[in-house]
Amino acid sequence: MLTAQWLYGLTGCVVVALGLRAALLHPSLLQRIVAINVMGSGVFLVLIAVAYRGPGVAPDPVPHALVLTGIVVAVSATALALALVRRLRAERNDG
Amino acid sequence: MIDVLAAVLILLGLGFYLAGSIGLLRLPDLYARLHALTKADNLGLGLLTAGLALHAQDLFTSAKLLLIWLAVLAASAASAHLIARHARRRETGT
Amino acid sequence: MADALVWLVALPLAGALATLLLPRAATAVALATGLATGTAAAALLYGVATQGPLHYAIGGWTAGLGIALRADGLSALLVTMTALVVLAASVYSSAYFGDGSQRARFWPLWMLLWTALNALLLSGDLFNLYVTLELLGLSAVALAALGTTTAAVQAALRYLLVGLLGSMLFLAGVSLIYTGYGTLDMATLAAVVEPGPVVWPALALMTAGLLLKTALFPLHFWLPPAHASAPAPVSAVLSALVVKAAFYLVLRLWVDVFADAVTAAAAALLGVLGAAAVLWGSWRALRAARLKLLAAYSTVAQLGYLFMFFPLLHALPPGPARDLAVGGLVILALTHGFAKAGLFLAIGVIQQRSGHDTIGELDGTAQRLPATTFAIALAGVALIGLPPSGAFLGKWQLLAASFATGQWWWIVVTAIGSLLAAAYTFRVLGRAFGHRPYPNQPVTVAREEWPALLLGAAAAVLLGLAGAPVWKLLEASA
Amino acid sequence: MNTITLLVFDGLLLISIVSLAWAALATRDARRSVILFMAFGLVLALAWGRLLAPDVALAEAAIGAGLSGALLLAAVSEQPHAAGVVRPSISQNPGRAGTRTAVRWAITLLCAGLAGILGWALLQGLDSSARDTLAQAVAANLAISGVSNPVTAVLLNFRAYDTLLELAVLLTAVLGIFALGQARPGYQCAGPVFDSLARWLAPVLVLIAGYLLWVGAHAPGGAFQAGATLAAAAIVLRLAGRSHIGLPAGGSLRLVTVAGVAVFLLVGLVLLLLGRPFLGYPPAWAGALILVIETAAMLTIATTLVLAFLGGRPQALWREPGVRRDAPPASDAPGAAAPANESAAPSLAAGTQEQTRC
Amino acid sequence: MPELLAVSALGLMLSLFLGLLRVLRGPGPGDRMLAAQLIGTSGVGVLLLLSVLLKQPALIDVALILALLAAVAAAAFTGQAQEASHD
Repeated sequence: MLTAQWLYGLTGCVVVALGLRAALLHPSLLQRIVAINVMGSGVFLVLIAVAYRGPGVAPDPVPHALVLTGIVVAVSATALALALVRRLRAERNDG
Repeated sequence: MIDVLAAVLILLGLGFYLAGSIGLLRLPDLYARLHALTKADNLGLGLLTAGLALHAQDLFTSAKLLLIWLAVLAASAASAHLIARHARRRETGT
Repeated sequence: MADALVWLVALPLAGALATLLLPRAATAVALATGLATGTAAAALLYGVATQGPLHYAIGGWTAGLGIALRADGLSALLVTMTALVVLAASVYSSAYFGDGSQRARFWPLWMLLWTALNALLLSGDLFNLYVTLELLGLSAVALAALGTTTAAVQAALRYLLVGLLGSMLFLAGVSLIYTGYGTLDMATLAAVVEPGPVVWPALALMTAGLLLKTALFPLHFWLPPAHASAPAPVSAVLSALVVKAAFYLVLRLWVDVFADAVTAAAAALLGVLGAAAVLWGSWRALRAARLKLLAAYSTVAQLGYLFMFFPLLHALPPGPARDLAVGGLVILALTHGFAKAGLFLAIGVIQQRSGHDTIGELDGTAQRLPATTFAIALAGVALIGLPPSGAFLGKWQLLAASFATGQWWWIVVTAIGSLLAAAYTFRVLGRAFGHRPYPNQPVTVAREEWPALLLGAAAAVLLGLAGAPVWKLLEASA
Repeated sequence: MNTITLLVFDGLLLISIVSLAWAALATRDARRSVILFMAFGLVLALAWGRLLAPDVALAEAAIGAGLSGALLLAAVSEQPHAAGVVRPSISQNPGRAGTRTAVRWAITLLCAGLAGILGWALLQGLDSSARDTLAQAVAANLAISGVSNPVTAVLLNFRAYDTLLELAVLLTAVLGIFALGQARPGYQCAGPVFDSLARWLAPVLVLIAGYLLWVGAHAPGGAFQAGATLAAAAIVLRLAGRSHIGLPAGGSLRLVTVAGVAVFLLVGLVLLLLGRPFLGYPPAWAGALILVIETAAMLTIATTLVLAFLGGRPQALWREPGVRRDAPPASDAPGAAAPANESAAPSLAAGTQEQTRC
Repeated sequence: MPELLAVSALGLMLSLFLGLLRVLRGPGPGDRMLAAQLIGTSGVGVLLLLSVLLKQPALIDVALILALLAAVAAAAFTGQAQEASHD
């Protein structure tokens, strides 16, 4: 096991937990959306750390591809969630 | 010879960076910090990219490095302007 | 025949694009591609019945490097149910959305939802499942938000956040699996997985995410508002199919891929949560003021029954008794799918004709909308589990397995749940048959009433008779 | 880099990551949270670079630190007060303060436990030996994949099906956004300084997008990074207060929106009908087919991201059946009133009003 | 030369870290945005050095994207701040 692997991997785990906590507890909707993004980044950190094979060695490309897919999916979901927040705000202002 | 020059440029750049960030931390108000930061951006990165361009000895890479410097230069000028204007508006309360 | 696996995903996806490009002809295009997808589903069912489990290597790459699609009896049955329910709801939707622009927004998302359901049921790869879960979640949320009220938007937002959280937990589990085993292919994994410190947390994370999505008590809080405020055909599909897709994944992981790593205590925990869902959901359904809310809480309860099978399946040794229990579980899931979809469509008819769905003011509905009231009665028969409905067979197997394993407490829960289901069904029917001094003319709205009626009949009668073929199919492809 | 330097470097980077994540989520000020989140994305991009994942670093730089931030900032801007809309909570809001504190603690403990278990399982998993099989399989088949960048090979050949569905996810999101209402009114023009910046920034971004698309076959880059960069070009123009940001109108906009999924699906199905597996490119054609798919995907991704940034239907560009010409525009976005003229030039109505304020 | 580059990368990381402190401390949104920009410029520098140190020429492209998008972030920030001040 490489130092960088577990160092970055464990950091990823901490980031996941931070994100999860805020996603469950934060009072603001917008920041819950941020929290879920942070949580996703934590998972990505774990995946990229797992793919690492040491300096000068080609890393495992499969997790890299998975993370790229994950980033695009995350930004789609974020955009939809923000549009819902916006609509909700408009409805509240009308009513 | 080129390597020495590159090393000097990079170290100088680093110095400006650190000066800029310490200024950002220690200076009393936003405008002074704004001033400090533009130094770091413009000169620190400029010297760094110059050093790396000497080191690279590849025209395409050097061109990209130049573009990076220009982009940061422009972005920093524009955003410093915008941030200052924004802060001024907040102060005058419009 | 294995090509059907690809077509089941490609056809609805192509349909989504076509309805988007031809907004004026969207309804016709959607129904046409829907029929084609239905044909593919039938081909898949036939293929699995005659040739056993099917699999398709996308791109021709070996499983692991590429992604494989897989279908066994369970997924083939669920794909078929999905096709029938979506088709019925499509016919209903073609008359439901009066506003042209609303209709144009509905069809592409509807076809994307179908794509997601089929892709999820057929996927053989853990990360691909994450993508399908997100596709399913986003399309479901977008459809739920088509219900234009503030409540609908608010419920949709909460639904989205919960769904995203669930997917993230699932993805975290998938990452752990990849760390430990270096593969995402479920068939490969099933052969190499062993209980231990990697598999347990991974399975726990994936399951937690899926339980959030399938709304198992106490993670059900988001479901009633979301399902009760969406447009009727959307509610039907959300309740009948979308939560069940997440349930299917739990079943697939616990009984199939990670079967060796499941412990008795974990299975018992799922069973207990299921039992709590049955009691709590049925009770809230009984107390609900609105029909849609009643139907939504009933979904929470009915999913509980499915989870009560887990401790039984774990306790039963492989053999005919266990196969019977699995069959019972599948029939129960199918019956609920048809019944709940029919119920929501029928409620939609009532809501549109009388402008509300308050249970206390349903008097005269039976006189005015006889066919719809009959559809509700059929769905009720299936929800209670009276013979000859499929649910009767399913619950019978639940009881039999409880006896066989000596876990008698599930019998008590099932009995109470069924009594409560009877109570809430008769509460609605009693109101609907209530007399109104000046009844309106009876109305028949064919395109909206027939789908509900057929779905109700399928649940209450057909599935009860189809028990034997279902068992045979599951056995042939086990 | 020697071990000690590397360790100090890693330490600083990781402390930055954790403290930025913590700070972004601890504050109640939404705007501060978003700024911190953008900084978080930037630092993550460094981490990806450090872990030899330049493809991911590119995507993070363009999407994570750039576009997500722009999306979130646009959302914050509409929020009158920083603390923002409170509720609805995911967890049911317990009524009493005592219970609430207990719930907070319980969830905090749960998350701490989760981090512990996750970390422990990760360490166990990293010890196992079977992990390299897939990487070797990718390397062994790289020669017949049509591209020499292994990440692109995985994304567009070996696991192309994932990417197809991912494009469907993007499409779903934008359709969902469109169903929710009209595009938000445009920004004020950001002033002459930014305007002159935008004048050369946008073309450079377009150029870089093309470069990233082309280079993706053999080096880090590809459709996603290129699409995000292209989208950034349009967003720069939008932020500068331009009304023409390069989006097509009417049927063409619909075509571009579906092009990514459509071309991908079409290639897959044509191959199927020709007797090959679905998405099974013949090795000789793989490179060309991947480039075609990536080009379409790039255009679609860029369009989708721009549309997502607009936050709703651009009324003048996206016409729907059943909306009468003379119907009054919906009230949810007053700045986006559609011109009644069907043959109006492809302009983004949102923004034109704003421009007059400059 | 690699030692020098490594030390410089560390120095830039330190500069980034100091910027981080200012981001966390604020006090105003302008300060934070300014500090975020310092983080960005330092990040660009770190990436450039890493690209040489780790022999990853593609990291120069990453730095390029970051540099080009830095202005977008600032404009988005100030643009929305102006809108908010109208309310």
